[in-house]
Amino acid sequence: MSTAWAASPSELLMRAASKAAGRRRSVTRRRLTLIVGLVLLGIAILAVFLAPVLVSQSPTTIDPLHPLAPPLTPDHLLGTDQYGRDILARILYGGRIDLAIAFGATAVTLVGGTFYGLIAGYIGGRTDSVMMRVVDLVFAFPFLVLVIAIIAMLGPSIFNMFVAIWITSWVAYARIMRAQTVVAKKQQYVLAARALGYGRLRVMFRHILPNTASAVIIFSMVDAVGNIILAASLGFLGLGAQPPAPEWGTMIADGQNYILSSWWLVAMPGLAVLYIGISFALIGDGLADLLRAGEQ
Amino acid sequence: MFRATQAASAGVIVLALAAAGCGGSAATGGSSASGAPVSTLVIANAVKVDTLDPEANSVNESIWLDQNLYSRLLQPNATGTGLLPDLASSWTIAPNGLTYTFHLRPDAKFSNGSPVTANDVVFSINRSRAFAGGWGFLLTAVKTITAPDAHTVVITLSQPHAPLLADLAMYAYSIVPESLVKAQGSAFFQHPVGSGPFMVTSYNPDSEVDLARNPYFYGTKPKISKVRVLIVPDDNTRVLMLESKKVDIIENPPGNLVSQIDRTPGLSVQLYPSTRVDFIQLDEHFAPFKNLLVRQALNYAINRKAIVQLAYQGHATTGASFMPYKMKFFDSSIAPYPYDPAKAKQLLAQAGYPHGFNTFLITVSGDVAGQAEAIVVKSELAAVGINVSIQSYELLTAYDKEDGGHSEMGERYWTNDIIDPDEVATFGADCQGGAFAFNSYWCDNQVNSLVTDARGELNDSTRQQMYDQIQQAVYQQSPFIVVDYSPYRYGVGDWVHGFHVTPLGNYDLSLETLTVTTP
Amino acid sequence: MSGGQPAPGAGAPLLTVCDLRSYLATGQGVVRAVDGVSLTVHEAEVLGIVGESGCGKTVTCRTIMGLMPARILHTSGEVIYHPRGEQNLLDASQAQWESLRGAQLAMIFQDPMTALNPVRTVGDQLLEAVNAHAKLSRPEAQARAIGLLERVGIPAPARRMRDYPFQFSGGMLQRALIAIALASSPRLLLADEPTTSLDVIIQDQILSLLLELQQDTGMSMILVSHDLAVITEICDRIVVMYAGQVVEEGATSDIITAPRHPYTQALLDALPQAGQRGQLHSIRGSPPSLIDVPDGCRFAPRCRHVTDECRVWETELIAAGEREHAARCWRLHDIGRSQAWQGSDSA
Amino acid sequence: MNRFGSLPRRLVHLVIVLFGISLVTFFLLRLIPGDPALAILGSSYTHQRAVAIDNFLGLNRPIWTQYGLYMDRLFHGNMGFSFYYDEPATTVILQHVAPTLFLLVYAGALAALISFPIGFISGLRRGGVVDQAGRIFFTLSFAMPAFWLGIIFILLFSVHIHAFPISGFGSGFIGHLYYLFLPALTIALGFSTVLVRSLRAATISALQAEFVDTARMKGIPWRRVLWRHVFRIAILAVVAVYGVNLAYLVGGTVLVENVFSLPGLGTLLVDSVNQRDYPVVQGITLLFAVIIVCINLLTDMVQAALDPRVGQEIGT
Repeated sequence: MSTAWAASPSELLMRAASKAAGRRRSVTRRRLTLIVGLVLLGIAILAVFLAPVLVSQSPTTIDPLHPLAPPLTPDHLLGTDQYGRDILARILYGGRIDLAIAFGATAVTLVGGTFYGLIAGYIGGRTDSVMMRVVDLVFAFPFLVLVIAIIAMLGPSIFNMFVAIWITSWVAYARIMRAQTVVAKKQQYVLAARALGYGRLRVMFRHILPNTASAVIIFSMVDAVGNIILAASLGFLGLGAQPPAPEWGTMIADGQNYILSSWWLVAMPGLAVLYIGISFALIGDGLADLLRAGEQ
Repeated sequence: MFRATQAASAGVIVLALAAAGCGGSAATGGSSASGAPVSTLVIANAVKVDTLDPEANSVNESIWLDQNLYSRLLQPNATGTGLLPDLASSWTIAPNGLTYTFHLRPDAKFSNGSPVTANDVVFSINRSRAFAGGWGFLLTAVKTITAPDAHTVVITLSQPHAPLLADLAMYAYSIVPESLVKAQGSAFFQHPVGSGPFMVTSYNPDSEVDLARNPYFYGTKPKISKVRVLIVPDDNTRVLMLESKKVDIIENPPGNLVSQIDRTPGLSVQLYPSTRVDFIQLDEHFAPFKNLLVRQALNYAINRKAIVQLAYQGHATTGASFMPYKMKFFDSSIAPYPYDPAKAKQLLAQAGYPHGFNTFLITVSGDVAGQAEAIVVKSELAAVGINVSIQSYELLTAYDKEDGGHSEMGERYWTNDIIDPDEVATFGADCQGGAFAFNSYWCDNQVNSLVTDARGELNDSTRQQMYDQIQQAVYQQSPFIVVDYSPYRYGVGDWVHGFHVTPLGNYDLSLETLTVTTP
Repeated sequence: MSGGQPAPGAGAPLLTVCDLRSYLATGQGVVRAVDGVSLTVHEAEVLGIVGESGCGKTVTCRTIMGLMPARILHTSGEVIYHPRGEQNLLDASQAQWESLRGAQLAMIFQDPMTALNPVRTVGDQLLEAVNAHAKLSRPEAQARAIGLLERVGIPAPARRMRDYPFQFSGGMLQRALIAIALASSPRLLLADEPTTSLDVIIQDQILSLLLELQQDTGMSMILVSHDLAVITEICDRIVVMYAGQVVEEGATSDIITAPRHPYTQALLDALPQAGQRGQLHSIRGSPPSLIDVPDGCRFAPRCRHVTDECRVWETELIAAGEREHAARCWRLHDIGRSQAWQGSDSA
Repeated sequence: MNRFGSLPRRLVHLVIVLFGISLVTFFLLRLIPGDPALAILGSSYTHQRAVAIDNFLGLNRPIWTQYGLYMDRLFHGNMGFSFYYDEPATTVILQHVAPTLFLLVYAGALAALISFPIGFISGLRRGGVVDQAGRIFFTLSFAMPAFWLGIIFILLFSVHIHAFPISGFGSGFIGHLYYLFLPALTIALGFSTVLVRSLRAATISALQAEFVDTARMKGIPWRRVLWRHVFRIAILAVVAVYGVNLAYLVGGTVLVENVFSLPGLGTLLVDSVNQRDYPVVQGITLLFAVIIVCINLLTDMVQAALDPRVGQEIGT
C-alpha cells in the first residue's frame, strides 16, 4: 500500500516560527542526493528503452525445455521463470510498464489531487466542506473493494490498473494540498496579492501554488514508489497486468509461489522495484532539501 | 484472483533467501518408524470452513471435514467405485425398483449418547431436499420417505432411479439429530452433534477446528483421539510448517514444491487420484466452434503432455473421456487425442479456416496451473494459425463470463459429488440437464435420451453399455476439450501411517484406522 | 523621559570580555563576526552596545551567554564573570553554564513572538524558570510567578498564566520574557534589541520598565540596539561597534558631548532632532563584508577624515578623555574635540 | 475556549460519510459481474438452482427495494445474513475484528517505538551514524512490498531460528503479542519510513527555533530542554502524518494477514468480495469507514490537545 505524508498545519506554523539562518550543509551536498537519484533513474530509463539492444531474448517466448533455470546459466543472466522465459528480458521490457505506472499514474493523481485540494482550500466555507467530505468518503473506502470492483467491471488490463490507481490515489494529494492552502491563505503575500485586486485564479495558481507545491511534489516521489508496489499488490490479487505481458508487480506475485524452490523469480523483479524505489527516494530527499531551503 | 488454493505473491531479498533456496534444510533428524505413538493428528487446510451444515456446504475442505462428524445411510468405499453400509446395515430393493427398505443399525448413537432413529434419517433427508438451491434435484424421483419403526426407513420412487444409493451416500444427506436441529436452528452447526467417528470440540472457521473421538461411535474406534485442522491459506507457509514438523499433513502443496518436499527426508507428497476433470469449454455461440472439424482440429493441436508437464510438473494424467477416470462405468478404451498439428491444420482447412481465426481464452487469475495451461495452449494454437488472447479474471467474474453464453474458450474443471456417473452425464452431456453440456450449448438428442434412460436403468451391465455410448459420442463430438485428470496433492510426514483420500476427496475412512508417531 | 545618569556608578567590575573573537562558517566563506572585542560591565551599571546590524553585537551577547549558534567555527578570547573568579567562561562545562544561566546571567531576545514555545502556556514556561534554581513548593512557585508578572506590568496575571503565547500581544510577550529572565534574580541582564520589533509607544514602556527593574534590583544590564537615541537615554556607558570591532567607548555624557571617532560623530549627526528642517544626514556607503576584511581602519571607506595612512594602519583603542573614554582612530587628536553635538556640514 | 466545540459537527460529517459509503458499496458490489449463487454453486451451477438461491437470498427483488430493506435493517443494527457463513454478518465480522485491530494497534505502537527515537536522534545529530544508517535502512524497507518482507521474516525467524510461530493468532494477550510480533513488525517497518523522515525534519526545525535559546537561557539542563521543548513540538508534526498513514493501513493489512495466515478483517474482506458475500462486504466496509474516520478524528483531537493554535481550525 502506498503511504501518504501530509504536512500538517502545525508543522507549517512551526517552520514559520524558526527564523534561524539556512542550514550549515553546503548547497552542493544537498544537490548531490538529487543528482545521484536522477542519474540512477536515468540509467533505469535508458536500460528499459534499450532493452532490445541489451538482451536478445524476447520476454514472452516460452521455453518448456528448461524452466526455472538459476541465474548465471548461459545466455540467461538472471535465470528463467516457470515457463522458461528469460527473466532479464522480462525485467527490462517490464520496466516500461512499471516506469509508466510510476510516472503516468502518479502524474495524474498529483495534478488532479493538487487542483482539487487547492480549490477546496482556497474557496473554503461550504464548498470546501462538501469537497472534503468526498475526499473523506474515498479515503475511508476500503481501497481493495474499490480496486476489485473497478477492474472487475472494466476487465484487467494495464490501462485499467492506471484507472484504479487514479480513482483511489488522488485523495492523499488533495488532503495535503488543502491543508497547505488553508494555511497559505492567511499569509501576507496572499493578502497582498488579493489587495492588488488579482483575480481568484491568478492568486491561486500564480501565488499560492508555487509556494505550497513543495510538499505535494515531495510526496509524489514517495507515492511513485508506492504505485509500483501497488501494481505488485494488484498482481498479487491477480488483477495486474495480463499474461504474458511482463510487469514487475505481477512477476513478484507469480514468483512468490516459487519462493522456496527458485528464489530468483521473486528476487530479481524485487530488486528492480528496490532500485527504482531508492532512486525516487533520493530524488525526493534532494528535492525536499532544496525546496524546503528555498521556502524558509 | 485470491483463489483459495493458490498462493499469495511476494518478492524477496536475494541474500536473505540464499540459505533457504537449498530446499527444506529445516527438517530435523530422520525419525525411525518406531517413534512413540502420538494421539493427535494435525492437518493444515488451505481453505477456511464455510459451514458444518451438510446441506449448505459448498467448499470441498468443509465437505471432507463434515464426513468425519456425520454418518449417512451408506458411504462410498476407499476406491470410490462402490458403496459400503453405514447407518443402514442392510437394504432391500423391490423387483420393480420403486421401493427401497433400509434396516438401521440398532447400536448407532449420536455423540451426545442419544440413539440414531429412523425419524432422524427421514428428517435429515427431507431437510436437505428442501434446501433452496441445494441437492434436492438429485432426488426428484423420490415420492415418499417414511419410518415404519425406529430402525427401518422406506423410500418409494415415482420411477426407477439407479443412482439413488449413490445419492444417499452424498455428504448433503448426512444424518443429524432431529430434536436438536429443530431446537437450536443454525446455531446447532457451531458445535454440531453427529454420529460420525469424531465430534467438534472447538470451532473457529478461519483459524482452527478441533475434533475429538466420538465415544459412542458404532464403527471401528479411531486410534488417534484428537484431530486439529488448521487453516493456513498461504502455500509457502503450509510447506514451511510441514518442513518444520509443526503439522503432520498439508493439503494441496504448490506444484513447483512437490519435488522439493519429496527430496526432504521424512516428507513426501502423496498423489491421490481424484474425480477432477480439467477441460477447455468451447461456446458454440462462437461460429467456428459450431463446426465439428474445428473442434477436432483443436484436440489435435493441443499437446496434453506439455500441459501436464508445465502445469502439474508431470503429476497428472492426460484426459480422454469427459468422465472422471477413477469411477464406475469409466470407459478406459478411449485414448486421448494424439498431438498432431499437421492434421489439425488440415482439419482447419477442411472446415473452411485455412488461415485460422482469432479467439480468446478466459482463465482465473492467480491459478498457477491454469496460467501455465493457458500459455501452452496459446503458443500451440498459434502454431496452427489460431490466435488466442488470454483474458484472466477474478474467479467469479470468469465463471460469470463463461456461464453467460457469450464466451468462446474458457478453462474449467469438474469434480463429482457422488460416485454414480449420472451427475457428470447430466451436467456434461445432456444439454437439457441444466448446464447446457458444460456451457457448450452442444445438443445431441440421442445422447440426451441415453442419459435419461441410463438414470432409470437398474441393470448394471446395460447401464455400462449406455455410458460407454455416451462417452464415445462426447469423445467424437468433443463439445469441449478434455485436457487432463489432476490428482489431489497432500504433503504427508512419514510418521503418519495409513492416510488415504478417496477419489471424491474424503479421508474420513482412513482417519478411523490411521496412526501417528513422533516425527 | 529623564536623561541618563550623570556619572557612571563606581561599582566593581562584574563581567569582563577581553579580545573576544568569534568566526562563523557560512556558504560563502568564514565570517569574522566578532574580531577582538573587549568591554567591561560594572555592578549596577547599564552598558549600551550600539552599531549597525551585522556589526557583531548580537554574536557578542550570545557568546557571553554561551548560546552560540551551531555554525560557530572558532571562538577565542576571555569572558570573565568576576563573582565566579577568573575562570574563562568560554571553557566552562555544561553544568557550569547551567548554574550561571538564569541565576547569574540572563538574556531577552529581539522577537518576542518566536522567543516562547507556542504550544506551552506562558505560566508553564515562567514556572520552569522560577523552579530552575530554587526548590520551591508548587504554591510558592505559583505565587512567585504571579508576582513577577505583576512586577513587569501584566494585568490579571493569574488568568494570563493559563494563556498561550499566541494569545499575547508583542509588548505583553516581551514583558513576560523579562519576567522569565528575572525569575532567578540574575546579576547581569543582556537585552538584545528588546524593542526593535515593537512599535514606538510600547518600546518606550518596555525601556522604562527595564530601567526601573534595573534600579530596583541593582543588577547590571547590557542593552544592545542599533538605535542611538534609545542607548543615550538609558545607558551609563556606551560601546560603539563597527564591523566586528569596538570603535569607541566611554561614559554616555562624554560620547554625546565629545564623540571622538568619526563613525560615532556620523551616527550622532544622523540623529533627527525635534524641529529639524531640511536634509537629514546619512553615512555614505555601507558596512564592509566581514569575509574579506579590508586592511587598515575598517571605517576608512566611509570616513570623512580618511587619509591614505588610514587605509594601511589599523590602530588599537586610544585614550581620548576621562572616565576611560577611548576611540579606535589614530587621527583622533587631529580631528579634535570641536565637533560639537550639532555637527554643521552634511555628509 | 472549548477546543473540541466542533465535535458535534465532525460527528455529522461522520454520518454523511458513512451514508455515502453504504450507498456506494451497495451499488458497486452489484456492478461486479458474477453473483452469490455462482459462488455457492461453483462448478455444478445450473440456472434453476441459481434462481432458487436468488429467491432465497432476496436478490430477485428490484434493486431499490433491496437497498431500502438493507438500510432499514441497518438502522436497526442488523447487517443481514452472510451468504457464505450461514450466520449473521455481524457475528462473522466480530469474529474477525480482533486480529486486525490488534495488529493495527500493535503495528502502530511498534512503528512509534522504532521511529520516534531514531527520527529524533537523526534530527539531533544530523549526518551521524544513526541518521545515515536509518536513512538507508528505511529507504530499503519502504521500497519492499510488505508481503515480501513478511515471507523473509518467516524464513529467517520462524524456520531457521524458530524464534516465532509461522502463523496463527495465539491466545491470551501475551499469546497475541508473541504470535503477532512478526506481522506487526512487517507493517511497522514500512510505516516507520514516513515517521522517521517527518520527525527528523521537525526536530531540525525545532532545534533552530528561538524559544530553545530562551529555554537554555533559564539554566535548565539541556536534556530537559530537549525533552520538554524540542521533542514536544517536533512530535506534533508527526501526529498528523501518523494518523493519515495509520488510516491508510486499515484497508491494507490483507497482504500481511494472508502471508501470516491471520484470520483478520482484511482476509475476510477479500474472500467475501470473491464470494460476493454482499452483507459481509458491506458490513466490513462500514466498519473500516468508522475506524478510519475515528482515527482521523482522534488525530485531530490529539493535535488540538498538543497544539492550541490548531484548535480553531478543527471545525472545517
